[in-house]
Amino acid sequence: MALDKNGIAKRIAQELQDGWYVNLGIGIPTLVANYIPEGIEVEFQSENGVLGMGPFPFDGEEDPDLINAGKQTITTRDGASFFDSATSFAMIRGQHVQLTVLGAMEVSQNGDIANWKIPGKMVKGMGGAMDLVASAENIIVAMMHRNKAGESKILKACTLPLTGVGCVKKVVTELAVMEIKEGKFYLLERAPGVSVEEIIAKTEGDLVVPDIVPEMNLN
Amino acid sequence: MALDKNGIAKRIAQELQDGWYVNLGIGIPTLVANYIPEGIEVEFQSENGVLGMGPFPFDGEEDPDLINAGKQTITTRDGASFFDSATSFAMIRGQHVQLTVLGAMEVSQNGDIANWKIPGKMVKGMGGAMDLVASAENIIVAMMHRNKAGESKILKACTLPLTGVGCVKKVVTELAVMEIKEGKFYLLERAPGVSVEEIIAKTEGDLVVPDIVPEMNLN
Amino acid sequence: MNKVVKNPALALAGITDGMTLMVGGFGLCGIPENSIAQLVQMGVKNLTCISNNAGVDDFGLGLLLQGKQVKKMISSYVGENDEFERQMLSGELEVGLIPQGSLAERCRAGGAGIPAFFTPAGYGTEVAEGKEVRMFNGKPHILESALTADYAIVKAWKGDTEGNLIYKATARNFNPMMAMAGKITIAEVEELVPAGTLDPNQIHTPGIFVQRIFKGEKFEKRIEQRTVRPKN
Amino acid sequence: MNKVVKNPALALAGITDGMTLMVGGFGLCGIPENSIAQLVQMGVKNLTCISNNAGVDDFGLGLLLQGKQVKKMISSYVGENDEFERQMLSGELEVGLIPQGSLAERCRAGGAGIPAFFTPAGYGTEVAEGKEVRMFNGKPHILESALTADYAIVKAWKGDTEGNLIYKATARNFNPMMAMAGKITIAEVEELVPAGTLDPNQIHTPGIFVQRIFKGEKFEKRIEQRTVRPKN
Repeated sequence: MALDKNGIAKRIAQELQDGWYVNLGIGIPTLVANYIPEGIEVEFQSENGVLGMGPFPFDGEEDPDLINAGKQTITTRDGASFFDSATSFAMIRGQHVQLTVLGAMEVSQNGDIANWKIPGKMVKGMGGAMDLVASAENIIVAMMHRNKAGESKILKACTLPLTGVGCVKKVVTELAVMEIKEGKFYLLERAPGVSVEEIIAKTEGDLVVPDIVPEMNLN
Repeated sequence: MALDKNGIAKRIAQELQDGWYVNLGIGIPTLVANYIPEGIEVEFQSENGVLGMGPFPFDGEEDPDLINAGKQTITTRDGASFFDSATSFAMIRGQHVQLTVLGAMEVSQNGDIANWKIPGKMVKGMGGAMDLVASAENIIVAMMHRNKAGESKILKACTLPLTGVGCVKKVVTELAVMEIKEGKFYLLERAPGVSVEEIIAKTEGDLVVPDIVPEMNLN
Repeated sequence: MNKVVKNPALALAGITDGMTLMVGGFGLCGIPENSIAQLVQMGVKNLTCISNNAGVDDFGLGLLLQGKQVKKMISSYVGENDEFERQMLSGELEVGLIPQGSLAERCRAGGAGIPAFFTPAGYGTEVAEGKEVRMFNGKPHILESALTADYAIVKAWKGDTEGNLIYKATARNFNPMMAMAGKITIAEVEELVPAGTLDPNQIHTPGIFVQRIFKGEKFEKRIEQRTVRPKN
Repeated sequence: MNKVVKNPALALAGITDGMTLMVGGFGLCGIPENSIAQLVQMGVKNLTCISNNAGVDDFGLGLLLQGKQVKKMISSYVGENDEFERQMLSGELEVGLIPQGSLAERCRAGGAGIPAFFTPAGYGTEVAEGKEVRMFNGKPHILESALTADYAIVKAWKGDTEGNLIYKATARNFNPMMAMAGKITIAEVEELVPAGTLDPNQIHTPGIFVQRIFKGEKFEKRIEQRTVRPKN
């Protein structure tokens, strides 16, 4: 059965390693923070200028001066720090952040990503996404396998204006975990109960399928 | 009579304007801080990372963590701030410092300055001087008119390796105040009792001498 | 070196039609509310505003958009703002979109006398169009130039009479770099104290970057996305 | 995310012959004394040291020079050091001199993922030899590249277990940029406190830039130029 958004987040959380600094984008990526595996410690960075984000504040304790990049009220953990936007992107551009998780409208088999602009529609801007994808060594895209029109978002080539080129390493959708290398998608895992055939059918890009594709282990 | 070092500093102090941030180099420039004219307020910046320097500390009250760019122990005034070296040179390069006063080995009539290296002798390095002279809008050189060998330091062209090109606006020596413009030295003032003839004799560079050269007023 | 001015009107004196302003803040967090209100009152027009966001319809820079005071917005993320959208789609408003990190670094560069620098952000996208590309460490980078402004308007938590500023939490954001990049920088603060009160070790923006400072009359500090956990 | 190591030996483990080290401090102010002593004890050789100064004969980086551990110094101002002079004049020691502001900015750039930037400093001098020159705002600038290091060794006043650092007064100097630019950054501190003790608003170097932290056993803090007024 295809995963829900929390399932995608849970699978991505398995990629976290002890001691990593992680930047989570808006949407599904934000949910990753809820599934940090036992026994490891990670710190969350938000590009508006905070390291060491904690959970949302209790009702009535929100501080308008303390938000994340999604403009949500947050709290901080012990050991947190605040800094300006230039320093924040120094962390990102300088590759001090070990993992970036973000959503996408399209991903191509050479690792291009499009997630900021649909021509003809209102353009809201790229925010920090272009800096994040151009800089991060390790980018995981969290998204649905197809768009609302039922078209694959896992493509030979992106059709929308790009956010970054050749940068995505891994994609986790409600159906599959795929790695991008040598200009192709490699199917690593399938969601519990989802068939390889279904994944192939819903993927437009070139997909390398090994003989055995294990199911994700989400326990 | 030629000025002493304190006289040069006193004359340069007359150039200070209320509200200016000022960087003083090592040697004669440091003395300028002792002659701030009545009724104006200036702040001294030291490129190792302090704004709002005060006088030297009282004996026994020196703090090894609080020094100026000459590595001398200092104190701070109310309203001081500390910052890192990158921010310090952001202030300098970004022209937030209104006046830089520094010493020199040679100055040429197009405003070149040499003050960091004598080929064949031990080279100690340029420190912050190259950043200061390349960045400051307003540079005053404080120095003796001639070197120890009796040769003029006010030259048609520098003979020593340059610190910066076309940057010096004004030179104050024990004999004269000179402005540099349009590729020439312009004699503005002479030290009390010093003759125009003496200044001409001791100046190698092209010197424009007006009919009347007033004496410096050092009261 | 007393930089205190009595009110927003004196603080913003000199801002005229057609000028370029930097305005601090991220979303509605850390924006100079009192100064924006004053800009509305002054009615200056044809402004170019450099600010990470454009506020919401009835708060922040949205107030300037309502009065059609802005000719061009330079931002990384806009939207959350119907009037903005209307003006942009109708062509009344020019919009320049810049990656957020490049925007921050370009402001810092403007303040630091660095006229241009290379960054990987935006390579291969429309942001890179017309810009020089160069390889460093095997990776393409684009050349970005410094940004400066006629006036930078920032908001701090505490400030002293010499213009030293301390920001609170994530209300810091773009304020420090913009303070550096303004030809004239105006700071509005929640708390204004005599010089010597703030610890020189804890100053975020040294006073050298600030020309005028005033205590804001009131701060609404509107929250854009209130997210909370229930107290149990 | 506990980054505390017990002693300098563990902190500096992994530093081997031929590596490039950044070492914080300005003169003898804010130098990582305990780490330098450990480098002497380790006897690592052929080091390239990036540090604003080279210490004095018997303190600071001068100690590494005495043991002929340094192959190359990259600094803005050297001297104050007879052994340095002897090694330099005899050709045993390579020296790269960089304008101080460019040194600071190049370290920051290295830490910030900016591979190169333009600066006016050094144009028309031997520092500019072989470097690209470009005009901006009618003024020539030269292209300078980022600096990074295998290890950066910095000294802070207070630090917490997560590597957050606070410096004191002008002992800050080059330490924050070097902390950013080290592939591995080691911080020695006077006071080491649990995470949550330091105000997140007052951190000078966020812990993300620091991989290892230890409390220095003792700090001599030698003064290079003691200048005082008489007490009356």
